Amino acid sequence: MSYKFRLDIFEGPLDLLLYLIKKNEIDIYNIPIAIITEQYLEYIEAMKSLNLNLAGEYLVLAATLIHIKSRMLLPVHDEDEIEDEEDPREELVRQLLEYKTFKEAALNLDKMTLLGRDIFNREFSDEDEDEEAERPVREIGIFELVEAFRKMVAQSAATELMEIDVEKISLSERINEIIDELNEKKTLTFTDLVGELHNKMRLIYTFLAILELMKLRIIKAYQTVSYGTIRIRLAVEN
Amino acid sequence: MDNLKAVVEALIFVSEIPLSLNKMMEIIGDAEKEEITGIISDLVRDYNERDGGIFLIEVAGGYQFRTKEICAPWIRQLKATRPKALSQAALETIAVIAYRQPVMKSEIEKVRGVDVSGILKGLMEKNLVRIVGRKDVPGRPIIYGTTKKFLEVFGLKDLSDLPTFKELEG
Amino acid sequence: MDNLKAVVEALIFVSEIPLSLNKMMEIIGDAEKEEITGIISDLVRDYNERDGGIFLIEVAGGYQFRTKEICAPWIRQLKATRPKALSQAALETIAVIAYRQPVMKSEIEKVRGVDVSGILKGLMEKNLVRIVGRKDVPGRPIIYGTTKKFLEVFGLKDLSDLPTFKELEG
Repeated sequence: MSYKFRLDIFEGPLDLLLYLIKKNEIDIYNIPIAIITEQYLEYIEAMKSLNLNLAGEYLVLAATLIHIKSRMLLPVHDEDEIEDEEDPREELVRQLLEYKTFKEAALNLDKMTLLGRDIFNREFSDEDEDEEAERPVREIGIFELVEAFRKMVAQSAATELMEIDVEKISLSERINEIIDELNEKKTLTFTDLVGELHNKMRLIYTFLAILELMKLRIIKAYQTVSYGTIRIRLAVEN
Repeated sequence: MDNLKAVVEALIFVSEIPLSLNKMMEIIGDAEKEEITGIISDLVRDYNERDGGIFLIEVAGGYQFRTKEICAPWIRQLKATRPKALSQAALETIAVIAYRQPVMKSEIEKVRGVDVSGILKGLMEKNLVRIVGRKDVPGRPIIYGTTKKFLEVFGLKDLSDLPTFKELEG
Repeated sequence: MDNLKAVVEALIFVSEIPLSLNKMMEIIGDAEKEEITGIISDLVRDYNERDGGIFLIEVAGGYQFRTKEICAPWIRQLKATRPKALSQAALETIAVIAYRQPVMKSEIEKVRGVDVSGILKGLMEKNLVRIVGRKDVPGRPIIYGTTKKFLEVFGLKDLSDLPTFKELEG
Protein backbone atom coordinates (compact mmCIF):
# COMPACT_ATOMS: atom_id res chain seq x y z
CA MET A 1 0.00 0.00 0.00
CA SER A 2 1.64 3.15 -1.19
CA TYR A 3 0.02 5.38 1.38
CA LYS A 4 2.00 3.80 4.16
CA PHE A 5 4.85 6.09 3.30
CA ARG A 6 2.79 9.21 3.38
CA LEU A 7 1.28 8.89 6.84
CA ASP A 8 3.71 10.96 8.81
CA ILE A 9 3.60 13.85 6.42
CA PHE A 10 0.06 14.85 7.33
CA GLU A 11 -0.22 17.82 9.62
CA GLY A 12 -3.36 16.45 11.20
CA PRO A 13 -6.75 14.92 10.45
CA LEU A 14 -7.90 17.91 8.38
CA ASP A 15 -4.76 17.68 6.29
CA LEU A 16 -5.38 13.99 5.67
CA LEU A 17 -8.97 14.69 4.71
CA LEU A 18 -7.90 17.43 2.29
CA TYR A 19 -5.45 15.02 0.74
CA LEU A 20 -8.15 12.40 0.23
CA ILE A 21 -10.45 14.98 -1.35
CA LYS A 22 -7.72 16.08 -3.71
CA LYS A 23 -6.68 12.55 -4.53
CA ASN A 24 -10.23 11.54 -5.42
CA GLU A 25 -10.84 14.79 -7.30
CA ILE A 26 -13.89 15.45 -5.23
CA ASP A 27 -15.87 18.67 -5.01
CA ILE A 28 -15.22 19.95 -1.50
CA TYR A 29 -18.77 21.34 -1.33
CA ASN A 30 -20.26 17.98 -2.10
CA ILE A 31 -18.18 15.37 -0.36
CA PRO A 32 -19.35 11.77 -0.83
CA ILE A 33 -19.14 11.05 2.86
CA ALA A 34 -19.39 7.27 2.63
CA ILE A 35 -16.39 6.91 0.32
CA ILE A 36 -14.27 9.45 2.13
CA THR A 37 -15.07 7.97 5.54
CA GLU A 38 -14.09 4.55 4.33
CA GLN A 39 -10.77 5.76 2.95
CA TYR A 40 -10.08 7.86 6.01
CA LEU A 41 -10.62 4.84 8.26
CA GLU A 42 -8.28 2.79 6.10
CA TYR A 43 -5.54 5.30 6.70
CA ILE A 44 -6.21 5.29 10.42
CA GLU A 45 -6.02 1.49 10.47
CA ALA A 46 -2.74 1.62 8.56
CA MET A 47 -1.35 4.11 11.04
CA LYS A 48 -2.36 1.85 13.90
CA SER A 49 -0.86 -1.23 12.33
CA LEU A 50 2.40 0.62 11.79
CA ASN A 51 2.36 1.58 15.43
CA LEU A 52 2.57 5.20 14.45
CA ASN A 53 1.81 7.57 17.23
CA LEU A 54 -1.78 8.22 16.37
CA ALA A 55 -2.91 11.54 17.77
CA GLY A 56 -6.33 11.47 19.38
CA GLU A 57 -7.51 14.13 16.96
CA TYR A 58 -7.52 11.59 14.12
CA LEU A 59 -10.00 9.48 16.02
CA VAL A 60 -12.18 12.46 16.83
CA LEU A 61 -12.51 13.28 13.16
CA ALA A 62 -13.18 9.64 12.38
CA ALA A 63 -16.08 9.74 14.82
CA THR A 64 -17.33 12.97 13.26
CA LEU A 65 -17.24 11.43 9.80
CA ILE A 66 -19.14 8.37 10.93
CA HIS A 67 -21.69 10.57 12.63
CA ILE A 68 -22.19 12.66 9.49
CA LYS A 69 -22.47 9.51 7.42
CA SER A 70 -25.23 8.13 9.64
CA ARG A 71 -27.11 11.41 9.52
CA MET A 72 -26.91 11.46 5.73
CA LEU A 73 -28.41 7.97 5.65
CA LEU A 74 -31.49 8.95 7.61
CA PRO A 75 -34.53 8.89 5.38
CA VAL A 76 -36.07 12.26 4.76
CA HIS A 77 -39.82 11.95 5.22
CA ASP A 78 -40.96 15.29 4.13
CA GLU A 79 -39.63 16.93 0.98
CA ASP A 80 -39.97 20.38 2.52
CA GLU A 81 -37.68 19.47 5.35
CA ILE A 82 -34.71 19.37 3.03
CA GLU A 83 -34.91 23.11 2.54
CA ASP A 84 -34.77 23.91 6.23
CA GLU A 85 -32.44 21.24 7.40
CA GLU A 86 -28.78 22.03 7.51
CA ASP A 87 -26.51 19.77 5.49
CA PRO A 88 -24.70 17.58 8.08
CA ARG A 89 -21.50 18.22 6.17
CA GLU A 90 -21.72 21.99 6.39
CA GLU A 91 -19.60 22.51 9.51
CA LEU A 92 -16.93 20.12 8.28
CA VAL A 93 -16.75 21.84 4.89
CA ARG A 94 -16.40 25.22 6.56
CA GLN A 95 -13.58 23.86 8.71
CA LEU A 96 -11.84 22.28 5.72
CA LEU A 97 -12.01 25.47 3.69
CA GLU A 98 -10.63 27.51 6.54
CA TYR A 99 -7.79 25.10 7.08
CA LYS A 100 -7.07 25.03 3.36
CA THR A 101 -6.79 28.81 3.26
CA PHE A 102 -4.33 28.84 6.14
CA LYS A 103 -2.34 26.05 4.55
CA GLU A 104 -1.99 28.23 1.48
CA ALA A 105 -1.10 31.22 3.63
CA ALA A 106 1.61 29.10 5.26
CA LEU A 107 2.98 28.16 1.86
CA ASN A 108 2.97 31.83 0.94
CA LEU A 109 4.91 32.72 4.07
CA ASP A 110 7.47 30.09 3.23
CA LYS A 111 7.96 31.59 -0.22
CA MET A 112 8.87 34.96 1.22
CA THR A 113 12.47 36.12 1.48
CA LEU A 114 13.36 35.05 4.98
CA LEU A 115 16.01 36.58 7.19
CA GLY A 116 18.50 33.93 8.23
CA ARG A 117 17.64 31.72 5.27
CA ASP A 118 17.69 33.88 2.15
CA ILE A 119 19.05 37.17 3.33
CA PHE A 120 21.18 38.10 6.30
CA ASN A 121 21.98 41.01 8.52
CA ARG A 122 25.23 41.82 10.26
CA GLU A 123 26.34 39.65 13.10
CA PHE A 124 27.03 41.47 16.30
CA SER A 125 29.35 40.35 19.01
CA ASP A 126 28.92 41.37 22.63
CA GLU A 127 32.18 43.31 22.39
CA ASP A 128 30.98 46.38 24.23
CA GLU A 129 28.82 44.99 26.98
CA ASP A 130 29.47 48.04 29.08
CA GLU A 131 27.88 48.09 32.49
CA GLU A 132 26.06 51.36 32.16
CA ALA A 133 23.23 51.18 34.63
CA GLU A 134 21.51 54.01 32.85
CA ARG A 135 20.64 51.98 29.81
CA PRO A 136 16.96 51.18 29.61
CA VAL A 137 15.82 47.62 30.04
CA ARG A 138 14.84 45.87 26.86
CA GLU A 139 11.26 44.75 26.68
CA ILE A 140 11.06 41.05 27.44
CA GLY A 141 8.54 38.49 26.43
CA ILE A 142 6.70 37.11 29.41
CA PHE A 143 7.38 33.63 28.03
CA GLU A 144 11.08 34.09 28.81
CA LEU A 145 10.20 34.80 32.41
CA VAL A 146 8.02 31.74 32.78
CA GLU A 147 10.65 29.58 31.09
CA ALA A 148 13.37 30.90 33.38
CA PHE A 149 11.25 30.03 36.38
CA ARG A 150 10.25 26.65 35.04
CA LYS A 151 13.85 25.64 34.38
CA MET A 152 14.90 26.72 37.81
CA VAL A 153 12.10 24.84 39.47
CA ALA A 154 12.96 21.75 37.45
CA GLN A 155 16.47 21.89 38.88
CA SER A 156 15.58 22.63 42.46
CA ALA A 157 13.91 20.17 44.76
CA ALA A 158 11.30 22.68 45.80
CA THR A 159 8.38 20.97 44.16
CA GLU A 160 5.80 23.01 45.99
CA LEU A 161 6.87 25.86 43.71
CA MET A 162 5.08 24.18 40.89
CA GLU A 163 1.73 24.91 42.43
CA ILE A 164 1.28 28.21 40.75
CA ASP A 165 -2.09 29.16 39.53
CA VAL A 166 -3.84 32.31 38.55
CA GLU A 167 -5.46 32.60 41.99
CA LYS A 168 -2.13 32.63 43.73
CA ILE A 169 -0.82 35.35 41.46
CA SER A 170 -3.92 37.47 41.93
CA LEU A 171 -3.43 37.03 45.64
CA SER A 172 0.12 38.39 45.36
CA GLU A 173 -1.27 41.41 43.62
CA ARG A 174 -3.78 42.11 46.38
CA ILE A 175 -1.12 41.55 49.03
CA ASN A 176 1.10 44.18 47.41
CA GLU A 177 -1.76 46.62 47.25
CA ILE A 178 -2.60 46.17 50.91
CA ILE A 179 1.01 46.63 51.99
CA ASP A 180 1.20 49.79 49.89
CA GLU A 181 -1.90 51.17 51.53
CA LEU A 182 -0.56 50.33 54.98
CA ASN A 183 2.76 51.99 54.21
CA GLU A 184 0.83 55.11 53.42
CA LYS A 185 -1.88 55.11 56.08
CA LYS A 186 -0.24 53.09 58.87
CA THR A 187 -3.47 51.46 60.02
CA LEU A 188 -6.50 50.30 58.15
CA THR A 189 -9.77 48.83 59.25
CA PHE A 190 -11.19 45.71 57.81
CA THR A 191 -13.97 47.74 56.30
CA ASP A 192 -11.48 50.20 54.77
CA LEU A 193 -10.21 47.31 52.72
CA VAL A 194 -13.35 45.42 51.89
CA GLY A 195 -16.03 48.08 52.33
CA GLU A 196 -16.49 49.46 48.84
CA LEU A 197 -15.66 46.28 47.07
CA HIS A 198 -18.49 45.11 44.93
CA ASN A 199 -16.47 42.58 43.02
CA LYS A 200 -16.90 39.23 44.74
CA MET A 201 -13.54 37.82 43.60
CA ARG A 202 -11.78 40.92 44.82
CA LEU A 203 -13.48 40.59 48.17
CA ILE A 204 -12.32 37.02 48.48
CA TYR A 205 -8.78 37.92 47.45
CA THR A 206 -8.70 40.75 49.96
CA PHE A 207 -9.76 38.41 52.73
CA LEU A 208 -7.23 35.75 51.68
CA ALA A 209 -4.50 38.38 51.35
CA ILE A 210 -5.09 39.56 54.91
CA LEU A 211 -4.96 35.99 56.23
CA GLU A 212 -1.78 35.30 54.25
CA LEU A 213 -0.12 38.49 55.47
CA MET A 214 -0.95 37.59 59.05
CA LYS A 215 0.37 34.10 58.59
CA LEU A 216 3.57 35.51 57.06
CA ARG A 217 3.76 37.87 60.06
CA ILE A 218 3.93 40.88 57.83
CA ILE A 219 0.83 42.49 59.28
CA LYS A 220 -0.92 42.37 62.61
CA ALA A 221 -4.60 42.62 63.24
CA TYR A 222 -5.97 43.89 66.48
CA GLN A 223 -9.10 45.26 68.09
CA THR A 224 -9.47 47.43 71.15
CA VAL A 225 -12.68 45.84 72.37
CA SER A 226 -14.19 42.46 71.65
CA TYR A 227 -16.40 42.60 68.60
CA GLY A 228 -14.99 46.07 67.98
CA THR A 229 -13.46 47.31 64.76
CA ILE A 230 -10.66 45.14 63.50
CA ARG A 231 -7.63 47.19 62.59
CA ILE A 232 -4.58 46.02 60.76
CA ARG A 233 -1.11 47.51 60.62
CA LEU A 234 2.32 46.46 59.45
CA ALA A 235 3.93 44.13 61.95
CA VAL A 236 7.23 45.90 61.50
CA GLU A 237 7.47 49.57 60.65
CA ASN A 238 9.83 50.29 57.79
CA MET B 1 24.29 69.34 9.28
CA ASP B 2 27.01 68.58 6.77
CA ASN B 3 27.45 64.89 7.29
CA LEU B 4 23.83 63.97 7.77
CA LYS B 5 23.85 61.33 5.06
CA ALA B 6 26.99 59.72 6.43
CA VAL B 7 25.60 59.76 9.98
CA VAL B 8 22.29 58.19 8.95
CA GLU B 9 24.11 55.46 7.06
CA ALA B 10 26.48 54.78 9.95
CA LEU B 11 23.66 54.65 12.49
CA ILE B 12 21.66 52.14 10.48
CA PHE B 13 24.83 50.14 9.97
CA VAL B 14 25.71 49.83 13.67
CA SER B 15 22.19 49.23 14.95
CA GLU B 16 21.51 45.62 15.89
CA ILE B 17 17.80 45.99 15.26
CA PRO B 18 16.07 47.83 12.42
CA LEU B 19 16.58 51.49 13.28
CA SER B 20 13.40 53.52 13.49
CA LEU B 21 12.96 57.00 12.11
CA ASN B 22 12.05 58.25 15.58
CA LYS B 23 15.24 56.93 17.06
CA MET B 24 17.26 58.61 14.33
CA MET B 25 15.50 61.91 14.91
CA GLU B 26 16.05 61.60 18.64
CA ILE B 27 19.78 61.07 18.15
CA ILE B 28 20.41 63.54 15.37
CA GLY B 29 18.31 66.20 17.02
CA ASP B 30 18.44 69.10 14.64
CA ALA B 31 17.16 67.40 11.49
CA GLU B 32 13.64 67.49 10.10
CA LYS B 33 11.81 64.24 9.54
CA GLU B 34 11.54 64.96 5.81
CA GLU B 35 15.26 65.55 5.62
CA ILE B 36 15.99 62.11 7.08
CA THR B 37 13.42 60.25 5.01
CA GLY B 38 14.85 61.99 1.94
CA ILE B 39 18.32 60.80 2.83
CA ILE B 40 17.08 57.27 3.41
CA SER B 41 15.46 57.24 -0.03
CA ASP B 42 18.79 58.40 -1.47
CA LEU B 43 20.61 55.63 0.35
CA VAL B 44 18.15 52.98 -0.82
CA ARG B 45 18.67 54.19 -4.39
CA ASP B 46 22.47 54.40 -4.01
CA TYR B 47 22.69 50.78 -2.90
CA ASN B 48 20.31 49.58 -5.59
CA GLU B 49 22.31 51.37 -8.28
CA ARG B 50 25.62 50.08 -6.95
CA ASP B 51 24.28 46.59 -7.41
CA GLY B 52 26.57 45.18 -4.72
CA GLY B 53 26.03 42.53 -2.10
CA ILE B 54 23.95 44.56 0.32
CA PHE B 55 20.82 46.66 0.23
CA LEU B 56 18.80 48.87 2.54
CA ILE B 57 15.35 47.67 3.52
CA GLU B 58 12.46 49.14 5.52
CA VAL B 59 11.39 46.44 7.92
CA ALA B 60 9.68 46.01 11.33
CA GLY B 61 9.27 49.73 11.84
CA GLY B 62 12.84 50.65 10.94
CA TYR B 63 15.66 50.40 8.45
CA GLN B 64 18.33 47.74 8.14
CA PHE B 65 21.09 46.72 5.76
CA ARG B 66 20.79 43.15 4.53
CA THR B 67 22.63 40.94 2.11
CA LYS B 68 21.15 40.12 -1.25
CA GLU B 69 19.48 36.81 -1.81
CA ILE B 70 21.94 35.75 -4.53
CA CYS B 71 24.71 35.75 -1.93
CA ALA B 72 22.89 33.35 0.42
CA PRO B 73 24.72 30.11 -0.47
CA TRP B 74 28.12 31.58 0.39
CA ILE B 75 26.92 33.26 3.56
CA ARG B 76 25.42 30.02 4.77
CA GLN B 77 28.82 28.46 4.24
CA LEU B 78 30.48 31.22 6.24
CA LYS B 79 28.00 30.74 9.05
CA ALA B 80 28.20 26.99 8.64
CA THR B 81 24.47 26.70 9.09
CA ARG B 82 21.79 24.94 7.19
CA PRO B 83 19.05 27.17 5.91
CA LYS B 84 16.75 27.70 8.85
CA ALA B 85 13.47 26.43 7.53
CA LEU B 86 10.34 26.43 9.59
CA SER B 87 8.38 23.19 9.59
CA GLN B 88 5.03 23.00 7.84
CA ALA B 89 3.33 22.76 11.24
CA ALA B 90 5.16 25.85 12.49
CA LEU B 91 4.30 27.78 9.33
CA GLU B 92 0.62 26.87 9.56
CA THR B 93 0.51 27.84 13.22
CA ILE B 94 2.24 31.15 12.66
CA ALA B 95 -0.04 31.86 9.71
CA VAL B 96 -3.10 31.47 11.94
CA ILE B 97 -1.54 33.67 14.61
CA ALA B 98 -0.39 36.31 12.14
CA TYR B 99 -3.75 36.68 10.43
CA ARG B 100 -6.03 36.15 13.40
CA GLN B 101 -4.16 37.84 16.23
CA PRO B 102 -4.74 38.28 19.06
CA VAL B 103 -5.75 34.65 19.13
CA MET B 104 -6.32 31.97 21.76
CA LYS B 105 -4.61 28.60 21.59
CA SER B 106 -7.98 26.89 21.31
CA GLU B 107 -8.77 28.94 18.19
CA ILE B 108 -5.51 27.91 16.54
CA GLU B 109 -6.24 24.30 17.39
CA LYS B 110 -9.71 24.54 15.97
CA VAL B 111 -8.34 25.75 12.66
CA ARG B 112 -5.48 23.28 12.45
CA GLY B 113 -7.36 20.38 13.97
CA VAL B 114 -4.42 19.34 16.15
CA ASP B 115 -2.86 20.19 19.48
CA VAL B 116 -0.40 23.06 19.06
CA SER B 117 1.20 23.28 22.54
CA GLY B 118 4.63 22.08 21.46
CA ILE B 119 4.73 24.15 18.29
CA LEU B 120 3.55 27.25 20.13
CA LYS B 121 6.32 26.81 22.66
CA GLY B 122 8.87 26.43 19.89
CA LEU B 123 7.65 29.59 18.20
CA MET B 124 7.86 31.48 21.48
CA GLU B 125 11.39 30.18 22.03
CA LYS B 126 12.29 31.45 18.56
CA ASN B 127 10.72 34.75 19.60
CA LEU B 128 8.39 34.77 16.61
CA VAL B 129 5.28 34.57 18.77
CA ARG B 130 4.54 36.07 22.15
CA ILE B 131 1.84 36.19 24.79
CA VAL B 132 0.05 39.49 24.32
CA GLY B 133 -2.32 39.25 27.27
CA ARG B 134 -5.47 37.55 28.37
CA LYS B 135 -8.88 37.61 26.84
CA ASP B 136 -11.61 39.22 28.87
CA VAL B 137 -13.87 36.19 28.96
CA PRO B 138 -14.45 33.62 31.72
CA GLY B 139 -11.24 31.73 32.47
CA ARG B 140 -9.25 34.63 31.04
CA PRO B 141 -7.41 32.51 28.46
CA ILE B 142 -3.98 33.61 27.24
CA ILE B 143 -3.94 35.26 23.83
CA TYR B 144 -1.05 35.16 21.40
CA GLY B 145 0.32 37.45 18.72
CA THR B 146 3.38 37.84 16.52
CA THR B 147 6.54 39.71 17.55
CA LYS B 148 8.77 42.35 16.01
CA LYS B 149 11.16 39.53 15.27
CA PHE B 150 8.44 37.93 13.15
CA LEU B 151 8.29 41.10 11.06
CA GLU B 152 12.09 41.14 10.82
CA VAL B 153 12.35 37.52 9.74
CA PHE B 154 9.58 37.76 7.17
CA GLY B 155 10.76 41.16 5.94
CA LEU B 156 7.52 43.01 6.72
CA LYS B 157 7.24 46.72 7.45
CA ASP B 158 4.30 46.04 9.73
CA LEU B 159 1.40 43.60 10.00
CA SER B 160 -0.57 45.32 7.27
CA ASP B 161 2.31 44.35 5.01
CA LEU B 162 1.28 40.67 5.27
CA PRO B 163 0.20 39.23 1.93
CA THR B 164 -3.55 39.72 1.74
CA PHE B 165 -5.82 36.74 1.95
CA LYS B 166 -9.36 37.86 1.56
CA GLU B 167 -10.67 34.64 3.05
CA LEU B 168 -8.63 35.10 6.20
CA GLU B 169 -10.10 38.34 7.33
CA GLY B 170 -12.42 37.94 10.23
CA MET C 1 31.82 33.91 -11.15
CA ASP C 2 29.43 36.67 -12.08
CA ASN C 3 28.52 37.96 -8.67
CA LEU C 4 31.94 37.67 -7.11
CA LYS C 5 32.05 41.31 -6.06
CA ALA C 6 28.61 41.17 -4.48
CA VAL C 7 29.47 37.93 -2.67
CA VAL C 8 32.74 39.29 -1.29
CA GLU C 9 30.99 42.43 -0.09
CA ALA C 10 28.16 40.44 1.53
CA LEU C 11 30.58 38.05 3.25
CA ILE C 12 32.63 40.86 4.75
CA PHE C 13 29.42 42.62 5.76
CA VAL C 14 27.88 39.74 7.72
CA SER C 15 31.04 38.54 9.39
CA GLU C 16 31.24 39.28 13.08
CA ILE C 17 35.04 39.43 12.98
CA PRO C 18 37.37 40.80 10.28
CA LEU C 19 37.13 38.29 7.43
CA SER C 20 40.43 36.85 6.23
CA LEU C 21 41.39 36.33 2.63
CA ASN C 22 41.91 32.64 3.29
CA LYS C 23 38.42 32.24 4.65
CA MET C 24 36.99 33.97 1.61
CA MET C 25 38.94 31.75 -0.75
CA GLU C 26 37.82 28.69 1.15
CA ILE C 27 34.19 29.71 0.81
CA ILE C 28 34.23 30.97 -2.74
CA GLY C 29 36.29 28.07 -3.96
CA ASP C 30 36.81 28.75 -7.62
CA ALA C 31 38.33 32.24 -7.42
CA GLU C 32 42.01 33.12 -7.59
CA LYS C 33 43.58 35.02 -4.75
CA GLU C 34 44.43 37.91 -7.06
CA GLU C 35 40.85 38.08 -8.23
CA ILE C 36 39.59 38.51 -4.69
CA THR C 37 42.23 41.03 -3.65
CA GLY C 38 41.42 42.97 -6.81
CA ILE C 39 37.77 43.05 -5.88
CA ILE C 40 38.55 44.14 -2.35
CA SER C 41 40.63 47.03 -3.73
CA ASP C 42 37.67 47.98 -5.90
CA LEU C 43 35.36 47.89 -2.90
CA VAL C 44 37.71 49.99 -0.80
CA ARG C 45 37.82 52.55 -3.60
CA ASP C 46 34.01 52.43 -4.12
CA TYR C 47 33.34 53.22 -0.49
CA ASN C 48 35.98 55.96 -0.37
CA GLU C 49 34.50 57.61 -3.44
CA ARG C 50 30.97 57.35 -2.11
CA ASP C 51 32.08 59.28 0.94
CA GLY C 52 29.30 57.79 3.08
CA GLY C 53 29.23 56.74 6.70
CA ILE C 54 31.06 53.44 6.31
CA PHE C 55 34.35 52.30 4.78
CA LEU C 56 36.20 49.06 4.20
CA ILE C 57 39.46 48.53 6.09
CA GLU C 58 42.10 45.82 6.32
CA VAL C 59 42.48 45.03 9.98
CA ALA C 60 43.61 42.19 12.24
CA GLY C 61 44.39 39.88 9.36
CA GLY C 62 41.11 40.44 7.60
CA TYR C 63 38.66 42.91 6.14
CA GLN C 64 35.87 44.70 7.89
CA PHE C 65 33.37 47.48 7.30
CA ARG C 66 33.58 50.22 9.88
CA THR C 67 31.83 53.48 10.49
CA LYS C 68 33.70 56.74 9.93
CA GLU C 69 35.12 58.58 12.88
CA ILE C 70 33.10 61.71 12.20
CA CYS C 71 29.96 59.68 12.95
CA ALA C 72 31.24 58.53 16.34
CA PRO C 73 29.34 61.00 18.57
CA TRP C 74 25.99 59.91 17.19
CA ILE C 75 26.88 56.23 17.33
CA ARG C 76 27.86 56.56 20.96
CA GLN C 77 24.50 58.10 21.65
CA LEU C 78 22.72 55.24 19.88
CA LYS C 79 24.65 52.67 21.91
CA ALA C 80 24.02 54.46 25.18
CA THR C 81 20.28 54.43 24.65
CA ARG C 82 20.19 50.89 23.34
CA PRO C 83 17.95 48.82 25.56
CA LYS C 84 19.85 46.22 27.45
CA ALA C 85 18.69 42.68 27.94
CA LEU C 86 18.40 41.32 31.45
CA SER C 87 20.97 38.68 32.30
CA GLN C 88 19.79 35.11 32.81
CA ALA C 89 20.52 35.42 36.53
CA ALA C 90 18.45 38.59 36.75
CA LEU C 91 15.65 36.98 34.77
CA GLU C 92 15.60 33.96 37.08
CA THR C 93 15.63 36.12 40.19
CA ILE C 94 12.81 38.31 38.98
CA ALA C 95 10.87 35.20 38.00
CA VAL C 96 11.03 33.92 41.57
CA ILE C 97 10.00 37.29 42.92
CA ALA C 98 7.15 37.66 40.45
CA TYR C 99 5.63 34.27 41.19
CA ARG C 100 6.34 34.04 44.89
CA GLN C 101 5.87 37.59 46.12
CA PRO C 102 5.93 38.85 48.77
CA VAL C 103 9.18 36.97 49.22
CA MET C 104 12.29 37.12 51.40
CA LYS C 105 15.80 37.11 50.02
CA SER C 106 16.48 33.81 51.75
CA GLU C 107 13.56 32.23 49.90
CA ILE C 108 14.86 33.44 46.54
CA GLU C 109 18.27 32.06 47.39
CA LYS C 110 16.79 28.73 48.36
CA VAL C 111 15.25 28.39 44.91
CA ARG C 112 18.18 29.74 42.92
CA GLY C 113 20.82 28.07 45.08
CA VAL C 114 23.12 31.10 45.02
CA ASP C 115 23.53 34.42 46.76
CA VAL C 116 21.33 37.01 45.07
CA SER C 117 22.36 40.21 46.91
CA GLY C 118 24.05 41.83 43.94
CA ILE C 119 21.33 40.92 41.48
CA LEU C 120 18.63 42.08 43.85
CA LYS C 121 20.37 45.43 44.17
CA GLY C 122 20.61 45.70 40.40
CA LEU C 123 16.93 44.89 39.96
CA MET C 124 16.00 47.53 42.50
CA GLU C 125 18.20 50.08 40.74
CA LYS C 126 16.41 49.26 37.50
CA ASN C 127 13.17 49.77 39.42
CA LEU C 128 11.88 46.29 38.58
CA VAL C 129 11.82 45.08 42.18
CA ARG C 130 11.05 46.90 45.40
CA ILE C 131 10.95 46.37 49.12
CA VAL C 132 7.35 45.92 50.14
CA GLY C 133 7.87 45.57 53.87
CA ARG C 134 9.40 43.62 56.71
CA LYS C 135 8.37 40.46 58.42
CA ASP C 136 7.74 40.18 62.13
CA VAL C 137 10.14 37.33 62.76
CA PRO C 138 13.60 37.44 64.30
CA GLY C 139 15.91 39.53 62.15
CA ARG C 140 12.89 41.34 60.71
CA PRO C 141 13.77 40.27 57.18
CA ILE C 142 12.93 42.48 54.25
CA ILE C 143 10.35 41.20 51.81
CA TYR C 144 10.40 41.95 48.12
CA GLY C 145 7.85 42.35 45.37
CA THR C 146 7.66 43.55 41.79
CA THR C 147 6.99 47.11 40.65
CA LYS C 148 4.74 48.84 38.13
CA LYS C 149 7.81 49.15 35.92
CA PHE C 150 8.06 45.35 35.98
CA LEU C 151 4.58 45.11 34.52
CA GLU C 152 5.52 47.63 31.84
CA VAL C 153 8.72 45.88 30.81
CA PHE C 154 6.97 42.53 30.53
CA GLY C 155 3.92 44.02 28.90
CA LEU C 156 1.46 42.94 31.58
CA LYS C 157 -1.70 44.73 32.61
CA ASP C 158 -1.46 43.33 36.13
CA LEU C 159 0.08 40.39 37.94
CA SER C 160 -2.84 38.13 37.21
CA ASP C 161 -1.79 38.37 33.56
CA LEU C 162 1.26 36.28 34.42
CA PRO C 163 0.84 32.90 32.77
CA THR C 164 1.06 29.76 34.83
CA PHE C 165 3.04 26.70 33.84
CA LYS C 166 -0.09 24.73 33.29
CA GLU C 167 -1.42 27.22 30.80
CA LEU C 168 1.70 26.97 28.70
CA GLU C 169 1.80 23.21 28.85
CA GLY C 170 -1.78 23.20 27.66
